[in-house]
Amino acid sequence: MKKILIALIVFALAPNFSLAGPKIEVLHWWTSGGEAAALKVLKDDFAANGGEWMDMPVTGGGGDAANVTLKARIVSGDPPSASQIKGPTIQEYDQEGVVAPYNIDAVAQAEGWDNLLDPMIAAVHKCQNNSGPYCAAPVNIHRIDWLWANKSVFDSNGISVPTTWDELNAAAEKLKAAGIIPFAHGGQAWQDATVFEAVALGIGGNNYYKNCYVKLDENCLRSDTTVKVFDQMRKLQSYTDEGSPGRDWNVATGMVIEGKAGFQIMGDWAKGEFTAAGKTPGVDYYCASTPSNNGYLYNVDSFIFYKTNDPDKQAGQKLLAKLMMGKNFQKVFNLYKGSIPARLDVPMDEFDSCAKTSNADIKTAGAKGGLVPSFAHGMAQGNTMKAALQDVITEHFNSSMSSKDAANALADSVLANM
Amino acid sequence: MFKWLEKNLPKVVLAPAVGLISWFVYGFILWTLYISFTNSKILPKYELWGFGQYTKLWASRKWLIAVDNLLIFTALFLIFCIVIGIILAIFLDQKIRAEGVLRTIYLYPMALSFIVTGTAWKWILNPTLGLQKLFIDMGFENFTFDWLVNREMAIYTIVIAGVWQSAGFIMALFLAGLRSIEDEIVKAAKIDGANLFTVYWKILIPMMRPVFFTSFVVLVHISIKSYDLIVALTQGGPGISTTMPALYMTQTAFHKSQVGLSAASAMMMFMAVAAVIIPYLYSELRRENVS
Amino acid sequence: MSANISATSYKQLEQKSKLKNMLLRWFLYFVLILFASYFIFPLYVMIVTSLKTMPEIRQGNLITWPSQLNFKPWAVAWGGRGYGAGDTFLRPYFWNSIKMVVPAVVASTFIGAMTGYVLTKWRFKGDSWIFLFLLFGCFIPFQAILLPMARTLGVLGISNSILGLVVVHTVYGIPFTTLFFRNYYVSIPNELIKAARIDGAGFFKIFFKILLPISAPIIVVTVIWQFTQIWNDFLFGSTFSFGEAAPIQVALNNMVLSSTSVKEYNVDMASAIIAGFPTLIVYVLAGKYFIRGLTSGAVKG
Amino acid sequence: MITLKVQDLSKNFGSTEVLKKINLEIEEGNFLVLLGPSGCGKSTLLNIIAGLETIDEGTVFIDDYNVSEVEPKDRNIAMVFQSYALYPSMNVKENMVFGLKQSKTSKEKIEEQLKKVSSFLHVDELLNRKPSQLSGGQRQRVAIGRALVREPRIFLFDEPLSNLDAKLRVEMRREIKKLHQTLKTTVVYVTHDQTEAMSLGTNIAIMNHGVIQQYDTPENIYNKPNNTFVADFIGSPSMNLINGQLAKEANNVSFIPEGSNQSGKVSLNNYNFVKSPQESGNDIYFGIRPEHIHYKKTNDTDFEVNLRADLKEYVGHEQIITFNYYSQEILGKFPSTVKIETGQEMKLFFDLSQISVFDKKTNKRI
Repeated sequence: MKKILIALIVFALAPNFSLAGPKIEVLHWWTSGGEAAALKVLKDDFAANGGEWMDMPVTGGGGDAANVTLKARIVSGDPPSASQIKGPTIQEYDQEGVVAPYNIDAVAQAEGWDNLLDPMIAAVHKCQNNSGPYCAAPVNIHRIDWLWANKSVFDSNGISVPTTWDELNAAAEKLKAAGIIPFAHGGQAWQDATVFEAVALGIGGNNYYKNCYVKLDENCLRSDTTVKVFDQMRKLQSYTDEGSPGRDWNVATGMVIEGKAGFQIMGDWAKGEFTAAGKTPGVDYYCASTPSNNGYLYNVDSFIFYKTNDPDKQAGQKLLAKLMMGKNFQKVFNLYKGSIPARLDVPMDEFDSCAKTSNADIKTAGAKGGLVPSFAHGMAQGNTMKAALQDVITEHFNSSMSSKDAANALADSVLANM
Repeated sequence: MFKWLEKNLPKVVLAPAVGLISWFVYGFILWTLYISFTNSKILPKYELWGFGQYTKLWASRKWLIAVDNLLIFTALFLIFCIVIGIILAIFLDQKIRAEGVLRTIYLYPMALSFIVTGTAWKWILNPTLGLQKLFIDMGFENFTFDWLVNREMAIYTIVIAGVWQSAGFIMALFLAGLRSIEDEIVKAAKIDGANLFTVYWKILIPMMRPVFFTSFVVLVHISIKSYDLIVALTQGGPGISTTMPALYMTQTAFHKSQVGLSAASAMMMFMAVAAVIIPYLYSELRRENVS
Repeated sequence: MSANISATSYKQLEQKSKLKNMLLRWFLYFVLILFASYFIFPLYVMIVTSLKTMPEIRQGNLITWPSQLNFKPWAVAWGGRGYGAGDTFLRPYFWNSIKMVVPAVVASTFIGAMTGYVLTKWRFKGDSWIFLFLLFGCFIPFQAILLPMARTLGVLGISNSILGLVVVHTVYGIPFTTLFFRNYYVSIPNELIKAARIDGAGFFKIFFKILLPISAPIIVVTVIWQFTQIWNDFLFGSTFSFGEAAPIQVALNNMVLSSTSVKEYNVDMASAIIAGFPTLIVYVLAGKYFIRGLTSGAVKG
Repeated sequence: MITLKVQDLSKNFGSTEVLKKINLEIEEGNFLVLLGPSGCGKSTLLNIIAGLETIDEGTVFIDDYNVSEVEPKDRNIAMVFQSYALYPSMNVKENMVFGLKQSKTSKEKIEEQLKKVSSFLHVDELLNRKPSQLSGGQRQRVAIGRALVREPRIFLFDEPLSNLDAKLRVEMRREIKKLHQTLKTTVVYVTHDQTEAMSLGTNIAIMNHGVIQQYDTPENIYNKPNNTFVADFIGSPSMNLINGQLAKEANNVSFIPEGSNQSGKVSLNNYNFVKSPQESGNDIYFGIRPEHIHYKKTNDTDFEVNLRADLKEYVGHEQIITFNYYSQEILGKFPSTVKIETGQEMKLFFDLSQISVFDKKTNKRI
C-alpha cells in the first residue's frame, strides 16, 4: 500500500524535460477548423526559428473558460507568456502590473509597427494608457456589422440586399409571410449584443454610437434614439424562431446556409461556415454591411505578452511578436479566419470579395468618422462595462421589457458600474 | 515526547485532514471575505474599500434573479429527486426481474459529466430539434414543449435535467436503506394487515431518516454548485432568466472583471449555506449522539 | 377479525388478492420502465447520433436509428483525423486523466478512512465539531475559491502540474470520504476495537489489521464516488492544467465547444461517450457493490 | 378440534431443501413448540404458517380451511418476533393498535382492546414512549401486546426470548405460560432452547434438516426419544449413548458394552422393545441419561457397576461426574451432597427402567 502510494507520488512529480532556446506558452481558444490551421502556420514558423511552442488551448464560451485559466495563472504567480487579450482589457492588465517591462516593445520599434498599423489600432496595443510602449500584438481586424443572407432565398422572394433598417424589416415581413424564418439568431447574451451594436450604429449613427457606447454618456443612453434602437431590437426578435434562445451562432449560420432562414447578423467569422459548406460569396450568399452611414464596427484579436523573468521565454515572446506581425502570417491567418490583416501593407489579391469589401470599407469609414470599436466584443469597454451593457440588452431581447424601460435600465446599469 | 505522541496519536492523525480543510476551505473563505471588502476588478487587490460590493450586489437585478432561481431550483430539485428516488427504490425492492439492469439505467447518469450529456439534453429540450419536433413529426401538431426557450419556464428544464442526473443516486441510497432494514418489521406489518403502501408510508419511510439526511447533504451540495448544468443547457438564458449564484460568481469574477463583487456574492452564498446547513447538520449529529 | 371465516370467503379473498397482486405488478413494471426510458433517452440520443453521418443528422430527427452504422466519428474522436492543425482527439488525454485520478482517489480515500476511524473509534471531546468542520467543506462552490487556490498552488510550486490537480482533488474529496467512512465505522461495534486493544494492538495496527480488511464495501462506495467526481471534473482541470497535460474532460470540452467551426455532432457525441466510458463502466460493473456498500453503512446518518 | 394442520409441506430455497414433507396437526388450545438447532427449518415452517413464505408443495389448513394462498392478514393469526420488530417511528400505543386500524376496527373497540391488553401486560405507563426508549423486557411485552390486541386464532412466536438476558428470559417464559393458561389460544412457538420447549409446550416437534424427528408430548420426548438425534438434543447433559452389542440367548436379551468381553453384560429383559429383537450381535447404542445413574440402589432391577470417576464439574445444587466405562466416557449427575473423589472407583446403579436402546445403523429406537 505505502509503496504504491510513494510510487504514485514520484510518478506524478516526474518533471517534464525541455531544452533551452526561445520558449513560449500561449493561452488561446483557437482550436478548430480554420483558426487552428491558421495558428499552425504560426507554430511551424516558430519552430522553424528554433523555438519551442507550448500550446495551451482552453475553449468554451468564446474565451470565457480561458479567462478563468488566465486569471488563475496570473494569481498563481506564473502567467503564460502570451494570451489572447484585446481592447481596453490590455490596459487593465497593464494597470495590475503584470505586463511591464514590455518585453516586446523592442521588437515593435525595430520592426516599425507604428508605420504598419493604423494609429487607432496601434494605440490599442500600447500600454500605459494607449500611448506607451507596445505590449500586445494584433493579428487581424474583424468587422462585426455584417449581414449574411441566403441569395436564393432572397431572390426567390424578390428581395434585394436592404440598405436601410426599414427595408430590412420589410424583407423580414416578406419572408415571414412566405413561411421562412426571417432572422437566424442565436439567443446568447453576446449574440444579442452583437446585433444590438449593429442596430445602434445603423439607427443612431456614428456620433450617437460614440457618445453612448464609447464615452458612456448618460443622456445619450437615456435618449429617444436608444429607445428607437430597442424598438428595432424588438422587431428583430419577432423575426426569430422559437428555437433561438441558447443556440450557438454557427448553428444559426447553418440555417442561413441551408435556406431555412433568410439572414443573420454576425461578425465576419461567419464566412468560415459558408466557406466550409462550399459556398461562394455573391453566388450562394450575400455578405453586406448592416445598414449604416459608412459605419464600421471593428474588433481586433490580439495577444498580450506578460512579464516573465525567464530569458528563454523572453526570447520566445520577442520571436512570437515578430512572427505574429509578419506579412505572411497576417495574410494566411486572415484568409482562414475571414477577417482582414491588421497590418496595412498586406496585399489583398488572394482574399475573397467579402474581405475586399471590408478592407475598402474600413478606409472609407476611417475617413468619414464611422470607424468605431465594438463594445459587444470588448473593444470599446472593459469587461465590466461590456457585461453591464450586455445584461440589459439580453434581458430586453428575451422578455417583454419596454424600450423606454430598457433605455433607462441601460443607463442605470452603466452608472452602477462606473 | 514519545508518550505525548502516543497519547495524542489520534489527534495527530486527524491533523492533516483538519489542516488541509482549514486552509483550503476556511482560509479561502477568509480570503474571499477580505477581497469582498476591496474594490478588486480584473485581479485581486488588497486595499480595503468598504461594503460597496455588497450594496452593489443587492442592487443587481441579475443577482436577485440568481438567488430566486437557486431557491426554486433547490426546492424542486430536492423534492423531485427524493420523491422519484423513493418511488424507484420501493418499486425496485419488490423482487423485480432485471433489477440489476434497471438499477444501472437509473444510476448511470451520475457517472457522466454534464459536459458530456449537456449537448444531448439541449437537443432534447430544444423545441425545433427535440421532443417538440419529434411529437409534431409523429402527427401531434399542437404539441408544444418549449420550456427551454421560455423565459418563465427555462429554470424548470434545468430541474428536469438535474433530476435526471441525480435521482438515480438517491434511488441507490434509499434502496440501500430499505435493504438494511430488518425484514421482521415488514413481516410484522404484513401480519398486521398493512398493505404495501401503508408498510412503506407508515413504517419504512419514517425509518429512513438517516437516508434523508445523506440525500439532503448530497443534493444541496449539488444544487449550490450547479454550474455545468446551467452552462450546458442555457448559459443563464434566455436573457438572464436562468442565472444561478455559481454562474453569477464565475461570470463576475472571470468574465466581467469584478473580482470584488464576485467575492461578495461568494460570501453571501457561504453565509446562506452556513445558515441552512450548519443547524441541520448539528441537530442531526445531536440526535445521533443521543440515541 | 371473526374466528369463523367461511371457506368461500377464504376463496374470494384468495382470488381478490391474486388479481390485486397482478395489477400491482403490472403497474410496478410500467412505472419502472417509464422512468427507465427517461433515464436512458439522452444516452440513446447520443449513441444514435454518434453513429449517423452529418447529412443524416441534419435531416432526420433525433431518435431514428441510423440508416447505416457509421463508426468513423468514433475513430475520429479517439484517434483524430490525421491532419495536424486543430485536430484534437482524446487518446493522449486519457492517460493524463488516469495519472490524476488514481493518486487522488487513493489519497483522498486513505485520508477519509483515517479521519473516519479517529472520529468514531478514538472519540474525544469536540469530535462532532471537527466532523462538522470537515463536512462543511462539501458545500463550497469551487468557482469561489479558484483564485486563492491558484495562489496556494503557485506558492507550493505545483500549479500547472498533475500533482497540483491531485492535491486539489484530494483536499476537496476529504469531506465526502470522511462522511462515508465515519458513517460506516459508526456501525462497527466498539467492542472490536476494545478487544484488539486488550490484545495489544496499537492505533495503526487496529486500523490496518482490523478495520481496513472489513472496509471493502465502503471502500468500493468511496472509490466509485471519488473516481466519478474527479474523472468528470472540468473546472479544476481547465484552470490548473493546460495543453498536452490536460485531463480528458478539458480535451473533450475543447472538442465540443470549439468557438468557430462546423459542428460535427456525431464526433462530439462519440467523444462524449468515450470520455464518459470509464465512469460508465465502473457504474455498470460495480453498481451492485455500490448498492451493497451503501447498504452496509454509508447511509446511516 | 384441529386448529392447525400442515400436510406434506415442502419448501426449497434454490437447490437446498429446507422442509421435506412436513406433517403436523394441533388441537385447539394446545401449545406447539417447534424445537431444533439453527438451520433446521423451524422458522421457515413458522413463516409458512404465517403466510410470509410461499409453499412449494403441500397445504396449510387453519380450522379445516386451506389457507395456503391466503394473505397473512386474513389468516387470523398474530406473530411475535425475535427482534420484536416494533415500528421504530411509532409509539407503543400506535404499535399496538396498528393492526386493528388496518382492519378498520371501530375506535371504541380499539380503545377497549388497548386498555384491556395494556393493563393485562402492565404496559399502561409506557403507551406514549417510542420503542427506542424501552428496555428489552418492555419491548417484549409490547410485542406480545401487539399480537394480543388482535385476538387471533393462533399465536405465532419466533424465538421471542432469545434476545433477553437469562434472568429476564425465565421471567418472561413464565408470563407466556400464564398467558396461555389464561387465554387458551392455540400457540405455535419456535425456539432452539429445550428448557423453553419443555416448560411451555403441550406438544413438541423436534426438527432437524427439514424433517420432524419426533412430534410428541414433552414427557415422551424426554423419556422415549425416537432416535439418537432427539435423545442427544434433549437433556442436559445429553443422554449417554454407549457403544456395544445386542446379545440374545434363549429368552434373555442383554447389552454387551464394547470392550467388556462379555463380562459387563447388562440385562435388557425389562426393556420395552418396540419390536422384540430376533438375533444377536447387532451394533446398538445403550442410552441412559446422566440423571438415571444413581449412587445408591433405588430399584431391584438396577444394574450395579464399579467405575472410576475422572472429572468432577460442580454446578451448585448438583455435580456432573465423568466416568470411565470400558474406555467410554459416560456422565452421571448427582446431588452436590454426595462425596466423590476423582481418581477413585465408586459403586454406581443404572436405572434400567429409564433406558433407551437404539440401532446403530438406523439411529432409531428399537
